[in-house]
Amino acid sequence: MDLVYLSFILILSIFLGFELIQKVPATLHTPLMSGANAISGITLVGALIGAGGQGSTLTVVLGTMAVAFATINVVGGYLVTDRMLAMFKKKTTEK
Amino acid sequence: MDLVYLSFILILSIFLGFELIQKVPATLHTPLMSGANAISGITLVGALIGAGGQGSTLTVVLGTMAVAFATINVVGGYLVTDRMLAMFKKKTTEK
Amino acid sequence: MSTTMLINLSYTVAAVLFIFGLKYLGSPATARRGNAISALGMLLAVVVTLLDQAIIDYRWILLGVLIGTAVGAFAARLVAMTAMPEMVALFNGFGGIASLMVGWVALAQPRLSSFILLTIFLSILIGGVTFTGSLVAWGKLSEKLPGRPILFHGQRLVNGALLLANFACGAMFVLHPEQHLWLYLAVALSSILGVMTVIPIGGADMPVIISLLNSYSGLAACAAGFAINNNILIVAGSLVGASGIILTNIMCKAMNRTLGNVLFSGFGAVDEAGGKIEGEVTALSAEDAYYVLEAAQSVVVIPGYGMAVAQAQHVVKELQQILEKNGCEVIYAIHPVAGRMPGHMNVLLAEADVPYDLLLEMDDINPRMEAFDVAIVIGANDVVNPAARETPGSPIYGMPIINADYARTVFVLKRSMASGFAGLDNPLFYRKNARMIFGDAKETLGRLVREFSN
Amino acid sequence: MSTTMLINLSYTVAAVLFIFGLKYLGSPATARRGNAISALGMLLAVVVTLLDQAIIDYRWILLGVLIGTAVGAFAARLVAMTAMPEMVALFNGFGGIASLMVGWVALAQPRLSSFILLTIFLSILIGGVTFTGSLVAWGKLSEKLPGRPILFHGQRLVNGALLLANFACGAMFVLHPEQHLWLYLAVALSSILGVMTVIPIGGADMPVIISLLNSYSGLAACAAGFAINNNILIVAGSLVGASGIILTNIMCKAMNRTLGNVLFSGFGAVDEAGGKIEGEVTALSAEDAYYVLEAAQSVVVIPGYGMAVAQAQHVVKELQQILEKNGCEVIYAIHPVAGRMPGHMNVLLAEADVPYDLLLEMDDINPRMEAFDVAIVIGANDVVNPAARETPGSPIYGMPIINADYARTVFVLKRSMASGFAGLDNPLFYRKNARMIFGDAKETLGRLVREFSN
Ligand SMILES: NC(=O)c1ccc[n+]([C@@H]2O[C@H](COP(=O)([O-])OP(=O)(O)OC[C@H]3O[C@@H](n4cnc5c(N)ncnc54)[C@H](OP(=O)(O)O)[C@@H]3O)[C@@H](O)[C@H]2O)c1
Ligand SMILES: NC(=O)c1ccc[n+]([C@@H]2O[C@H](COP(=O)([O-])OP(=O)(O)OC[C@H]3O[C@@H](n4cnc5c(N)ncnc54)[C@H](OP(=O)(O)O)[C@@H]3O)[C@@H](O)[C@H]2O)c1
Repeated sequence: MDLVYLSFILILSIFLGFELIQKVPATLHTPLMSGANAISGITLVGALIGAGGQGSTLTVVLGTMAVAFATINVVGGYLVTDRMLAMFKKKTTEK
Repeated sequence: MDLVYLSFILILSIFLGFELIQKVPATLHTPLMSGANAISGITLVGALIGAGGQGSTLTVVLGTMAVAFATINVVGGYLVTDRMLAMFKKKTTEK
Repeated sequence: MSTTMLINLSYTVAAVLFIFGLKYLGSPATARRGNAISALGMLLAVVVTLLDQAIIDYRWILLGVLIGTAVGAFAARLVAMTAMPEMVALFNGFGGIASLMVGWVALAQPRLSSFILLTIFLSILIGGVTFTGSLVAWGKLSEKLPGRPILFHGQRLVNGALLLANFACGAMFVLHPEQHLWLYLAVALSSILGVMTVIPIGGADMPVIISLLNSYSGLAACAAGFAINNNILIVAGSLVGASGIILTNIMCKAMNRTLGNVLFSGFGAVDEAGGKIEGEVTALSAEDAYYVLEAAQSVVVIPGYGMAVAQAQHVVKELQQILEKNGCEVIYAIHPVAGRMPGHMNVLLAEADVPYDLLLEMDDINPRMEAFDVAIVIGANDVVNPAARETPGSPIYGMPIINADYARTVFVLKRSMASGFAGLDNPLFYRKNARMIFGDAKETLGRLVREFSN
Repeated sequence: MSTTMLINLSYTVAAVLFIFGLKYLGSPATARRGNAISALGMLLAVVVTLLDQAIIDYRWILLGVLIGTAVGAFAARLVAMTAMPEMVALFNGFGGIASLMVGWVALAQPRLSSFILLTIFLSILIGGVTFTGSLVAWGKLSEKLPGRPILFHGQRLVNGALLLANFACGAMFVLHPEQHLWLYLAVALSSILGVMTVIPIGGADMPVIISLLNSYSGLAACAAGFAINNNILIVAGSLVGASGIILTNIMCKAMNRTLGNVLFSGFGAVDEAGGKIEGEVTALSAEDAYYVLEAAQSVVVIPGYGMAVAQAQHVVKELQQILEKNGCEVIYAIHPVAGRMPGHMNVLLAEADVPYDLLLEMDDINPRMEAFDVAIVIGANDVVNPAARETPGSPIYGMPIINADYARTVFVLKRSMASGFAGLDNPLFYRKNARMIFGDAKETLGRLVREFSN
């Protein structure tokens, strides 16, 4: 049954992803790319269990490396996106 | 765990529903209303198990009634929507 | 692959079909296919469910399906396009009672956790309210019940108490599922609640209620889905729930009211509609109107509820064709809540074979309104009321309207000076460029058409 | 409530935060908040995961997180806005290898069904391809590797064989999980596959590849989610997968090429670009251009890749302000694939504090182009090439462009008559109303600004 639920979740998320992303205007495509990239670092959640579990040395080493790599992706991705978006400004006081 | 999966599915579907429906133009709101209404007859799927199961007489009677009611909703809903939509025509040969 | 697996994977496919169905419903060119795809999803879901090992006897199912199909197909074939709202209400109610019964049947399951009991109660509650509420809405719309709001002293108090009683009953039901009293009480209380919430609402507000009840029936299916642990009920139910809420919201916004106001206020027709209107009303005969139309280069038709009442859509289309032959450009301007259902005008005009690309939405037409020689307002009133734009005190102030008054000449086809749905005077009728052509819209239009053929 | 329950319900909340984050990313006014909401979702997901009872030792986690945070924060702080594509590529690769490792670690789980083994293999395959592919893309973009397509005889054959080998290895891996050989082989083969698929692609096509690889990294996370039975990985991974595919598609459409063409053709710079172009090229000095601009009432600026190369965005903004002070209306026309990333120009101009409501999209500006006195094309070439509109034989025929040639006068700021990304001659330069102002865009603009201040 798990498989059934997971495939439901998969399919719904894919459709939802398409609907959401299609609405993003061209202006924001670069930040979208880097923001989505940051989200793909979610694999960090999976890595945590490997790095902190009571597995073999290999498991822990792999897990720790995975944590490090995924964290770079997450932290770097969100920060760089934020830096980009901070620059987007609307015309306000100027006129 | 079932509950967890089901709430994931619930939440994703609700969001997906909002995204999908928001795109439907005003022109189609009446057919949308009756088409969505037909979909709500999905409860028929639940009713089948009651009507065909080895439950008490009460269960079977309730189930059968539920099947009948839900089928009206489904069949009537889809047919009436189709009838409406069949009328929507684009300007083609006229010009 | 086990049967359960097969069933559930087919449910996934059915969910995808529903999603694509709704996607295709988003454009008139594909909407019909969308509906068929959604129906296919339903068929798939139903057929694979029959493979379920819990189903051992198909006779009762067959009986139910046969009755349901016969009634549903018959009703769908016979209903007049103008009776669409009450038909939807009735179907919707049937969906609600089916969910109630599915919840009830789910009580026979072996292991019942509190959570499952809660969802069973919810499907009974929401299903019951949907059922009786929809029946009342149907009665009001088809004039089997009085359309006016039924109000009495202390009504809110009674309804509040009723809601509380429902919740209390729910709590007892979850705690003592073995005592059938609570089950019966839940069914009774939810049915009463449905009636009580809808009777204080005026007939004209019914579309909002139907849309809301439509959303409820989706939620009832969702709750039943949790109760019997069925994904497809949850997915399809949520899609319907979302759809109903969005449509309700659109209608409320277009009427410039809140949902709370619709539900609880019995729509007080506002008499203090700020200030007397200046100007004079000029009436015109159909014959004189003919000369104006004959010379017009461009005409915009603005239909409203009166067109539906008069069943004038076919003759509107005739007039359009005659004008076009005469070298005049004709388009239609459709307000999102003209009529009594969202998209009401579109369905009627589609019935009369008016191509949908001639139908423009409010935002597309308003900037071009000055360019039209004649605006023909056919049984519309509130949706062209300039008070919404100009009179801050008016109850509809702020509601977006079609600016018919900006056209060079405005013909208003209605039977009298009576007000429309919102019960408000319309300053448009008093404008210098406005001409009232009194009479039933169908007749007036018929006369115009005859003038052209002479 | 058990810990697993708590964790999973928090995952639901995290999913909602991701969804809202992406929703808010849809408008410049809310995009930054959207990113923060999405980050919050990530934080929540990570923090609650730490409560998992399977985690008994936090030291290694801490180490990994510290290293990752330091490197990530450092890199994000230091990267130049123009180096954004390669930075995204690198981060993306890291996400890929992390998914590969998560898949690998998942092998240590007690019960491994064939399905789980399959998903483990998929996370290794997709993760590995993402990792090495992204590294190559990064190398090409940062010019650490040669940017030109690396092609050799029988390349497709080799790649086809490699793909087959991967699948065969996957089959063996699922059938014999106890033999570590297949695991190692899977890691090796997927890494090689990533390299081999990206090297034949030219440096300029890298943005498409990066977007595609971004989609892959989402799918890798998804596969890992199936492997360790984790919802949030599946939800977030699919969202990313969808995003990458949509962006890839947008880029391909705007370049008028298919994804297959991008992946497999090493972009043959088309020499047979139908017919010689008629007309003469008129050069202009910055000084003479000044007089024209001085008199202009309305100017549209069309930036392209050359503006990014010249880092001219700040001086563009200066010129804009001077022109505005001079009583001239200035707006920007942004082509969706101007530059080398979708939305590249928007980011650069945002960096120079140009308000985003001055930036118009192609479809909004084209109908108004005739009304502009001067169009200043700054280092753009393909996106204003009228051959796309007029020359059916041209490889970019049919690609939507900004109709700069319809403005009264067109200034083209570039260094030479060299072609742009697509390697095509541009008839615009030979038009009667076009004036070439040769030189580095930043310098030319600087000179114009100085002329004004004198
Ligand atoms: N569409 C929706 O979803 C929806 C939902 C709920 C509420 N509403 C509300 O409904 C209203 C719709 O506005 P509307 O302008 O379409 O309609 P309206 O304001 O209700 O006005 C309709 C007009 O049609 C005239 N009429 C009735 N029968 C006629 C006939 N046989 N021949 C000619 N004229 C006839 C009536 O005047 P006479 O009696 O003088 O002929 C009346 O003034 C709005 O207030 C809206 O908020 C709409
Ligand atoms: N944005 C994306 O997502 C994306 C992705 C993939 C591919 N592409 C492709 O990239 C192209 C983008 O078109 P585009 O018009 O922006 O650029 P382009 O066609 O590549 O042309 C850029 C022009 O800028 C000039 N230039 C370079 N450095 C300069 C400097 N320092 N000062 C002044 N001019 C300079 C170059 O001419 P000189 O050498 O004579 O100066 C060149 O002709 C399209 O073909 C598109 O399909 C875009």
